[in-house]
Amino acid sequence: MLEIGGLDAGYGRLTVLHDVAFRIGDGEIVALVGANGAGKTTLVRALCGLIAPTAGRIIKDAFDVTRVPTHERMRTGIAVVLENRRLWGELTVRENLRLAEVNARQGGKVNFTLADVTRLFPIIAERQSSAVELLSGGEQQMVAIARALLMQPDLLIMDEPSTGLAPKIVKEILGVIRGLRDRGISLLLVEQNVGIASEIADRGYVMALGRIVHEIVPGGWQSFLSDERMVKAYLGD
Amino acid sequence: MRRPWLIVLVVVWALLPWVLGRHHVDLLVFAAIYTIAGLGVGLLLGHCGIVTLAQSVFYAMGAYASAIITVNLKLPASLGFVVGMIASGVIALALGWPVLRLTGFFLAVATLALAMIANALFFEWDWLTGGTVGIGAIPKLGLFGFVLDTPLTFYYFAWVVAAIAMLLVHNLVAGRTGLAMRGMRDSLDAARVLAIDVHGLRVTIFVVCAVLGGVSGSLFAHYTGYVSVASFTIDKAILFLLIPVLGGAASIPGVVVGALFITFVPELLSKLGDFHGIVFGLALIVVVIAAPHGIVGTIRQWRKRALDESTATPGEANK
Amino acid sequence: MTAPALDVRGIGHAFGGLTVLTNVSFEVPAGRIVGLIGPNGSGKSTLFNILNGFLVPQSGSVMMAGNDTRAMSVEARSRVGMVRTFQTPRVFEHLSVQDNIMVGACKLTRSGALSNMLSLPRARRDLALMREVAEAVIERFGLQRLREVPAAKLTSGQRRMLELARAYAGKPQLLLLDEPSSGLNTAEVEALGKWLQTFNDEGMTLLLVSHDMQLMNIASVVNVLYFGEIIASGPMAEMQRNPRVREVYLGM
Amino acid sequence: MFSSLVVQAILSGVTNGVIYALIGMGIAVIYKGSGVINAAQGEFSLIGAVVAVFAMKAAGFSYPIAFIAGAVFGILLGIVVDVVLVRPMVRRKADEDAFLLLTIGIAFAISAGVLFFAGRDYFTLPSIGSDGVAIVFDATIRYHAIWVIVACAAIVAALRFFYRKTSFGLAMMAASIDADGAATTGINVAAMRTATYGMGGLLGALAGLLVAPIVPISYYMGLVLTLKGFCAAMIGGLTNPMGAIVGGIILGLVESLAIVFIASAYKDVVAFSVLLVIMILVPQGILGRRGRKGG
Amino acid sequence: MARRWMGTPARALAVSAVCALFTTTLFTHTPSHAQQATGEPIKIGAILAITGPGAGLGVPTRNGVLLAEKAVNAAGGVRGRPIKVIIEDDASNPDNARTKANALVHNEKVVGLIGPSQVAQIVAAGAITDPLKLPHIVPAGLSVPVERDRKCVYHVLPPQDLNARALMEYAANAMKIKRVGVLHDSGYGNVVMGALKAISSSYPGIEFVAIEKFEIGATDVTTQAAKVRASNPEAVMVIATSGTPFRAVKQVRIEVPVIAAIGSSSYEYVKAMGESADNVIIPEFLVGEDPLPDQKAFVEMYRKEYNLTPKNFEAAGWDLVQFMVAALKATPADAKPAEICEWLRRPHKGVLADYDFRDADLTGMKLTSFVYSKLIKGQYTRLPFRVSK
Repeated sequence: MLEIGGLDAGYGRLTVLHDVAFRIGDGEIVALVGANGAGKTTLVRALCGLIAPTAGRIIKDAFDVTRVPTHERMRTGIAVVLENRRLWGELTVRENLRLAEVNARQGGKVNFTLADVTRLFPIIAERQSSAVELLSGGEQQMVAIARALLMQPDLLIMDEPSTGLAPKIVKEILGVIRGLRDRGISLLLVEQNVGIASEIADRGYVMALGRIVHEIVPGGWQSFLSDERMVKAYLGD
Repeated sequence: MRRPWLIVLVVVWALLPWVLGRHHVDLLVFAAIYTIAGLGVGLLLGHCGIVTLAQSVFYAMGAYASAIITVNLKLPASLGFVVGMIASGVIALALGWPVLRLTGFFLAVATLALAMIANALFFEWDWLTGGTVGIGAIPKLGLFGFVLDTPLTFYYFAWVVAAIAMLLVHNLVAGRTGLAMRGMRDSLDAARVLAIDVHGLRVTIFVVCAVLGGVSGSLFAHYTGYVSVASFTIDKAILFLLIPVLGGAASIPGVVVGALFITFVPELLSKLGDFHGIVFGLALIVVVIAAPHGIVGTIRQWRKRALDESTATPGEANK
Repeated sequence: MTAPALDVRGIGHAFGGLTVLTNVSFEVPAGRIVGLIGPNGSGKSTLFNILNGFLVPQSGSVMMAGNDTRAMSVEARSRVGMVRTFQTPRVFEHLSVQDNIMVGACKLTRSGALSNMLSLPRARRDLALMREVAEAVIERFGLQRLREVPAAKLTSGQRRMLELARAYAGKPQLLLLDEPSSGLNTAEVEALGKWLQTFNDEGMTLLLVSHDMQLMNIASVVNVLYFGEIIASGPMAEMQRNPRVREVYLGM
Repeated sequence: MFSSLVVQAILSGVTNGVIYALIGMGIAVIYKGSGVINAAQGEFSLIGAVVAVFAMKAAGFSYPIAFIAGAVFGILLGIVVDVVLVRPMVRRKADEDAFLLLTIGIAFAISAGVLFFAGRDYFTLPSIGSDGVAIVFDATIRYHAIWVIVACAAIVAALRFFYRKTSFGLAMMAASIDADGAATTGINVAAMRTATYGMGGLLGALAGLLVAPIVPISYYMGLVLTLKGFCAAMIGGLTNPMGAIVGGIILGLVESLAIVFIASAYKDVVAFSVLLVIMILVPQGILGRRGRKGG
Repeated sequence: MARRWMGTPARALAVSAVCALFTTTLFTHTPSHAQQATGEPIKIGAILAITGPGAGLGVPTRNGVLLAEKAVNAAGGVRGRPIKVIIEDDASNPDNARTKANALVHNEKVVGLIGPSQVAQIVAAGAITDPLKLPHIVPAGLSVPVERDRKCVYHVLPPQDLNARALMEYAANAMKIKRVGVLHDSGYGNVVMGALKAISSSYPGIEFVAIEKFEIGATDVTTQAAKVRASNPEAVMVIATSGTPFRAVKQVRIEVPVIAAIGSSSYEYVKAMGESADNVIIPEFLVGEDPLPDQKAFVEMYRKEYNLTPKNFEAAGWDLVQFMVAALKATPADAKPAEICEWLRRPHKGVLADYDFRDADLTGMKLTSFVYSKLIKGQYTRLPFRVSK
């Protein structure tokens, strides 16, 4: 699905990511965990093409997208829910979603309709003509996920979907995310909160200071969480 | 290291009017007058990040103060300078206090609105300003019994005044206030957190800029001997802004270069007739796009880059 | 009994319809290190902006050493000793490290624009004092090698250090630190903790917002902010055992 | 007699206000779409009018075709300004002031270009409808001015429809509200900014085309138009192109009522003072929206 | 030095070619080669507002100047040497006028100066020429007291009080009315208005029932015009250098006669007035469509050169050069500037009017020189009325 190798990226002269490499298989849910400032968001931005990597390659389905501009890269089947959601607050829910519909990938194997996303998040139907900025954080997160799904991705990247949300909402959202696998969507979940990540991810990578420092194999979450030394390196406890 | 340069510069400056024709001396006098007004605009733009289009107002106030004091009231010229400076400063304080709460575009447009209002009033209050007819027969400046009645003598006087203004601005920039200004320009919030009274500082510099404009206007009035609204239009405000932009806002030599540019280049281009406006507009565009730090700033950058590349350790040189 | 360096009483704030803080109250006793933790988006930044005066709270009050700060501007608060740092360090990009620190020392001097222009003895004295202070700070923070480097060229860790050094140059009584350890590596965080400890030993009061549990250990009291409310407060060790904190913040 | 004077002031104020509004809308559209105050908006109008005049006089086209030619030229001008001049500035992350200076340079160059290529004449276009005036309570308004008001209302409606109902317009809005969000939703953000400038150019040219029958256009008039347009946009709220209508009409009325009740020579003083007061007291304008900060 | 990018005939051709673009018929001119002057040219400086807001005055003047230069050279120049008018543009800016005057006087060493076109610019340039007693003639009227102190700056258009009187003469003696409304701009209009007020005691029968001012560059003055209309005047005087007030007068249906000052007499403004130009009465000097006998030759020559009808400023440009040349011819080749200047201080017969430069107002024009015209369908028609002494 996605294969990243030797990726260096940053802002201006400041290199944040150093030689990052990992892969996501078809139908996998992979978590990327790390402390604040570890470079997770920078990695997400590089994957989307919002910043240009200075070295390395990003391969999507055997197709090199390293230099493909963001708006076109999204049509190769990648979709993303960025940190802080990045919705258009002045526009209505319906308008936010409509823009995804008209710019969506054509001819991919995934096919989400408006009815589908409304079934996942009934709130969308209820609030469809109110401006997004009037919605609560949790509702906005749902609209953001719906918008990403309407791009018809087979790989969904989510940057800190639990940020600032009440646990109840987080659970609800996680439930939906888990179900996406059945629709043929692979998932890269970027999380600061290992607990959440461990709940739904098959595998994981731990990031620190811009490097992948540890890989968590399938079924390895428990042993990672119980390894005092590991958690200490991460939580600093 | 700087001294030999300075001596060469002073010698060249002293000899220049003897070599050049009268016309060019005349332009150099204007360059001096514009340098003084431009220094103020440069202070605001280069060190505070404020675009002002109101300098023509204070330039006009200096000029009118000198004209009214010497012609209508028959008082000594030195009083005209003082009144011009005080009037400019006081008005700048009164207007700057509310207006300088704005930032960016909005501040620039607000200063433009001030300039438009002032221009309308200069026309309207013709009992004071003479309106279109203006005020003529402004006496030549006398200095210790020596009358500055030729471009040559005025050249020396105006540039000495300009040099004093440059020295004062240099001191200001090099001192505590300068540091605070540049800090404020780079990050308003951080400056506030460090107890820099951002608004007070902006108003202060606005006043300094206005006083420089006033001095410049007084010099202009005495040099040309005649003032009218035609000299204080919005074009003048734009011209004063272009001086630091073209030369390099944050550098004092940059302002001088800008003033020389603005007096000599249109003069050279005027041979092109109506075409010169196009060339001038394009020149401005090119400077803004390609040399964002002005002529002097860009040259400095090149020099610095060259220096960096020759001295820096590998890995630090490339930007 | 002296008044606390900072006494936060019932702060509430909303942006448009979105409530960010509801009835937040806590104290920062003089001479102590107090921590503030909470998940992203829990309102820490808003609270910080209210404390130092960037935002006016819609309800509640902030008392600083017993004085109401309602009428005090950011600058005024800084003048009486409250300095903060920013989540992303705000250094003066075009100024050298030394000049940055000198700007921090501006508040120790008074000379105005006029005396600067005329280069009066007073202005020269002020500049010399600022330079002296900056020199001492540079030495103390080990920034000698970077003295002439423009801040724009610093790494994020160096920027953090510079911001801290700059704040320190103004000899603040109360320092608010917003995520001072983010972007630092483990060794640097350790060093930072030691710095802060020494500052505290010298009598400086600190309010520390951080995700870094290691750094949080220097705080005598930690307040946990969750959805605009303080849900727990006490020593860090206690907080780590607190089930509610474990659930909402540590995610276990 | 006096009441008819007030009616005349109102009619004149509305006519002028609509003209200011047209320019202001262009300024607001570009500001909203790219965060740049376009000091050359009045020059866009100048170009639109002059191209139409020359299409009629020199090339012999009919009025409607000349009108369309002027409008198309406006779009092209806007696009060229973005692609050639704005893009390199965006790439080097120039600050607000640099953009303002850039557009001042553009204004200079266009004005001088019109002078050089078209001369210093006053250019007029035929009126829509007849050349006559309608009489309202003994006051007058030109039939063309009524058409301008109608056209302005139509443009507002069209803009509203375009920005809220068409995918393209929505995408332009989206790109300006949140560029990253737009890019990750498959929207080409740079192209949207170019389209925004094209739209600004179109609105500018339309303003020129509609104004030229009322006010003869000459090469130096761009600055005046820009200033008044900016005031209109600013009063109405820069981030809301529709606000420019309200702002423009308020400005026009303030001006003409100042003539009746204060003194005609103080018209500009009053108008710009109102602008200053609004900028200081209501920085987001009357119909503007306050950006949410912090959080 | 190839500083002039075009020779004079070529330049005239270029001008006519540009004009032809607007008048659609292309006119080709073949210069005559008879007794062309040769040798080192005698340089005369000219500063005119070729660009900027004053260009409406400067450009027609330039055409007259160029025509005169050509005619003088075709007729053998001055003592067999051609004259060369070095035209500089002050961009309607007094600071530029000053530096250009310095350049012409001190670098080019011109023998005399023509222009600039506007008040502030004239005063600024006069400050250079007057101390040197350099002959200096300007295509404008005296309007600033300081000009009176300058002894070598002559004017070929009426001083503002004469313009004001010409307006009042028509109202008082041709129309015999009492109530006059005025619509004027804050620049030129304000100056003439000041003169109108100053001389109004000479016309006790006339009352200004409304005086409305508008700023230069205003695009709409209908409200001011409505205020004038509301005062029920019997005639309206419009004093401005733009077409805008005339359009406003038409729009608010002021049906009483409009009398305009000479400043708005150029075809450029008439074009900007559009249909509202109809029936406007202007006290002026040259009605190209129906010239006085003494003006016929000039009008024909001008038409032949440019295929356009000349107005006052074209004729003023012509007269300026002719007077300067007459002075050069009448004084010895090595005459000092002051001598030439002194020679000029005498009566002159010009195309525009008769002058007497000995007069205190430095023009010596009389009210009797004015002709009155009326615009009918964009054409000037000479009215029978003239002021009789």
